[in-house]
Amino acid sequence: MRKVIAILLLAVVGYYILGTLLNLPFGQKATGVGKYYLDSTIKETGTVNTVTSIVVSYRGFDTLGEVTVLFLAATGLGAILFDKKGKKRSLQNASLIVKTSSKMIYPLTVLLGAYVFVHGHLTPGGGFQGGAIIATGTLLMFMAYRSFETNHTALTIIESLAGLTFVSIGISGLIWGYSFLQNILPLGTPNELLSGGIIPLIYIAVGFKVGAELTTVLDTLLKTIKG
Amino acid sequence: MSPVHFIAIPLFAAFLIPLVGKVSKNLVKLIPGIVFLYLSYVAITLFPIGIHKPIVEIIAGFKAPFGISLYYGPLAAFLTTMITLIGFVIWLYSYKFIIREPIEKYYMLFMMLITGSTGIVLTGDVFNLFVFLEITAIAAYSLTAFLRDKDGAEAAFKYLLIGSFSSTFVLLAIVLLYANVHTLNMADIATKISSVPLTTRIFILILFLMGLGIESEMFPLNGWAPDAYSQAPSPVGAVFGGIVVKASIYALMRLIYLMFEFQSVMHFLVIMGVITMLIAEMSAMRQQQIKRMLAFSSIGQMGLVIIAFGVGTEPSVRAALFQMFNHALIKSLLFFAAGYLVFHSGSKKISALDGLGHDKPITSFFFAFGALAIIGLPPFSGFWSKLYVLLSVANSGLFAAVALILFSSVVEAIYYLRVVSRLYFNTEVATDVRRTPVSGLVAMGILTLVILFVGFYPNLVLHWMTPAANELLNKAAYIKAGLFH
Amino acid sequence: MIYFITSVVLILTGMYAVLVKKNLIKIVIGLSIIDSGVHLLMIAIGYVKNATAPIFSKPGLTADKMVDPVPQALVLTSIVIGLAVTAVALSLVIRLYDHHKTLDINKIRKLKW
Amino acid sequence: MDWLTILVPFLSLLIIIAAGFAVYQKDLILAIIGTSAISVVLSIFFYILQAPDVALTEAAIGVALSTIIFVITIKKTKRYEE
Repeated sequence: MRKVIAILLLAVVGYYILGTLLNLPFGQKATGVGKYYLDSTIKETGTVNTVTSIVVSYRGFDTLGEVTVLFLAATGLGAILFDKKGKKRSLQNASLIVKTSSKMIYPLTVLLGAYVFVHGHLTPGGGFQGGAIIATGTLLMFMAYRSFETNHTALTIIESLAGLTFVSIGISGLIWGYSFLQNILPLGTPNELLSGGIIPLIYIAVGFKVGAELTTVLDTLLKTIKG
Repeated sequence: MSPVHFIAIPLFAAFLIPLVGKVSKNLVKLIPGIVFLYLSYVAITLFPIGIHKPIVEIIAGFKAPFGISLYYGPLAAFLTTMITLIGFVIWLYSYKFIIREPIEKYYMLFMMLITGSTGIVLTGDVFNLFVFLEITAIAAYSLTAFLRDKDGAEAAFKYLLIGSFSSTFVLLAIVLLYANVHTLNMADIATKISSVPLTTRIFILILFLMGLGIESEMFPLNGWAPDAYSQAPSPVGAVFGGIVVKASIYALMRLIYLMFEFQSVMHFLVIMGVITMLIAEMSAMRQQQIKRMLAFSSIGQMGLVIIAFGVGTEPSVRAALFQMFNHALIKSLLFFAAGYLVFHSGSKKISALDGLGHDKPITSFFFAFGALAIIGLPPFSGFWSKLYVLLSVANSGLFAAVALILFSSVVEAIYYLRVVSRLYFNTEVATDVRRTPVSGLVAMGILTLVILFVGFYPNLVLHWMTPAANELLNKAAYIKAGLFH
Repeated sequence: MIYFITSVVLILTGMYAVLVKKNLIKIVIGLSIIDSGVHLLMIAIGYVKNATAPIFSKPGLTADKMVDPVPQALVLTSIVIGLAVTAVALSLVIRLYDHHKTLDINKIRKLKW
Repeated sequence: MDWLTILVPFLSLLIIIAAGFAVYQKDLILAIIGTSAISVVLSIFFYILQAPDVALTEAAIGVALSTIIFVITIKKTKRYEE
């Protein structure tokens, strides 16, 4: 009964979504704001990756919100799963091969993550992707070594400082007499590492923050006692 | 001074709290207070400016519609001031009420919830609105489960499920809007929306109605509310009723008035409002738990607000805003008082409140005061807003709605007075040696004074609400200010 | 066009899972499938035929021949939000399991609807 | 791009099958592998649709992290849906 109702409901929803979509032209040229961004990204932000320039510069406020959402998830998870007792992860020790290879891969993963977020304005990728890669590397270590511990104080401090840096970069724009999150640095030559004004700075802060947050999330989840 | 402080400063505080938490837990508790004092300074400075001429704050230096801009007009001025005031009172109340670990996480979530809801009110960009809605929602889910008990987790999961559906609908609506008009700035969308085919427009409107209707407790999408309100810690119940719901109904009304001003939508809103109100008030009547009763009463009041918005004339919108303001204040007071009444009686049941009025006279007085105010007895502020809503609805000739509002007011009066009479006229049962902390009493006292003040000088507040109502109704002025500043 | 249909099918499958399935984790899986569908839809809306990615990585690329970057930026934000919601949802699932020792929605008293 | 005309419908079919599998599979770990497969195919789609940034994000977050979080949760709770 429940299934039938659900299917009927979904059929109606699907019909209308599809009907609306079929009215849309597919594969047409970018118009509106999209076209504007493509035309002026290099001139206005000095960034060759248009997606990055939108994410960090034109719609930088969204990214601040996005960072907040992740921070919120880490905080909420900590609040919901808060438990004074559970301190150890309940994973078995891995085999020697896994251990050794994890040890070798881990620094490389961190390096890759750092590369991705430092080059966010030049190549695909950026703070979120880089941070996620770093967290994945840390997870590998969690799985390989039962005793591998992250330094919680350090993680908290990284998380906080990176967040504060982001907001402070924003406020510094205000202090300089421009607007919130406005670029106050020279744009540099496009396609070079030191270009794009505050974009690399923001992405580095985001990278650190996301890496630390996701690691905290994984650590909190792993340390919860089995129910 | 710029309106971006309303968003940036609480966020800054949220990022700062874990650092401070490493040093001292007591310092953590003070930070939100400092933030709210600063925000009220910002609000006082900006309010007189924003009420006359909207301030459009450009983020990152890119003009609308290319960058994200904040729109601080009379309506936003009014709502941010309200959020600041209520946030401050909630902090004061939480100061001694929240004693469960992890305290700093509570305040971080609370600060981000404030960030999210002021963001919803201020932003002039639909996708940014979505981001802030999500911030508010995730903070709300986590706060609902903050006590980590059985019912809290259940309520939070239910809320999360419904909330996720709501955000999917909002996101779909935004995507379809973008696909049709290729812009995300609200003022810009409003200028281009007429080129969109009518069926698409209606579908987008339905998606928005479903998405934001969930958050603003519209029937039949409000199943999350009673559970979330009653299982969350009491100050969080006040946050929901006073801040979150108000911000999301603002978002819904802003979008409807800006983009979809069809006559049929307005009728639909009135009908939905009436149904919401009637069902909620009838359910409130049957509740055994005091906080569930307050939650249903809150839904009922939102129904009243939706009716007034749906009528869509200048006096009715003004009355709706006035009702929102009063409801935020009074419902917070009721949740505060109920929090301590539950704490003292040791049970969530209404029947456990017998005779508490003699044992805990001050808290009970505040509850009774709030109850009388929300029913709408003459000297209190609730009376004026209900009167204005009734007058404006009657002026539009919707006499059936007037009758139903009056009927539900009677229902409301019955169940509130039932609780009050239990407090005072039942024989004394048990006494609780624990005392209500001073900070809690001060918080309730401040709210009481404001309610009394508004009750005696309603015109003072209404005077400020006229430009706010006009802003919502005058689409052309919004577009002009939002796009060509 | 096929992208639109695929994404709608994904969204509907996810919604079906959320509405019908009784297992808490299955419901969260449904939520994440809905998200995937919406993301595919967004990217498909921004697609331009025979265009390149919106990165001026080498000379000779022109803005005319690029896909719309805005939906991509929005999806980036949306993916992260989806992850956050999933994480919070799963932590709630763990809490619920902790209290009830079951993932069946029917056995958890108030969650029925 | 001729091979795309064959590849895209094939991938679409794959993603829908994966979604159905994720919904119907009683063993939750296998269901998670289904969602993971959705993310992989989605990532390829994003690449085909000229969105490398999004493809990278989906690969890092959808394929890796999201899956891991699900798996940890299943480990902490129960593996089979009854």
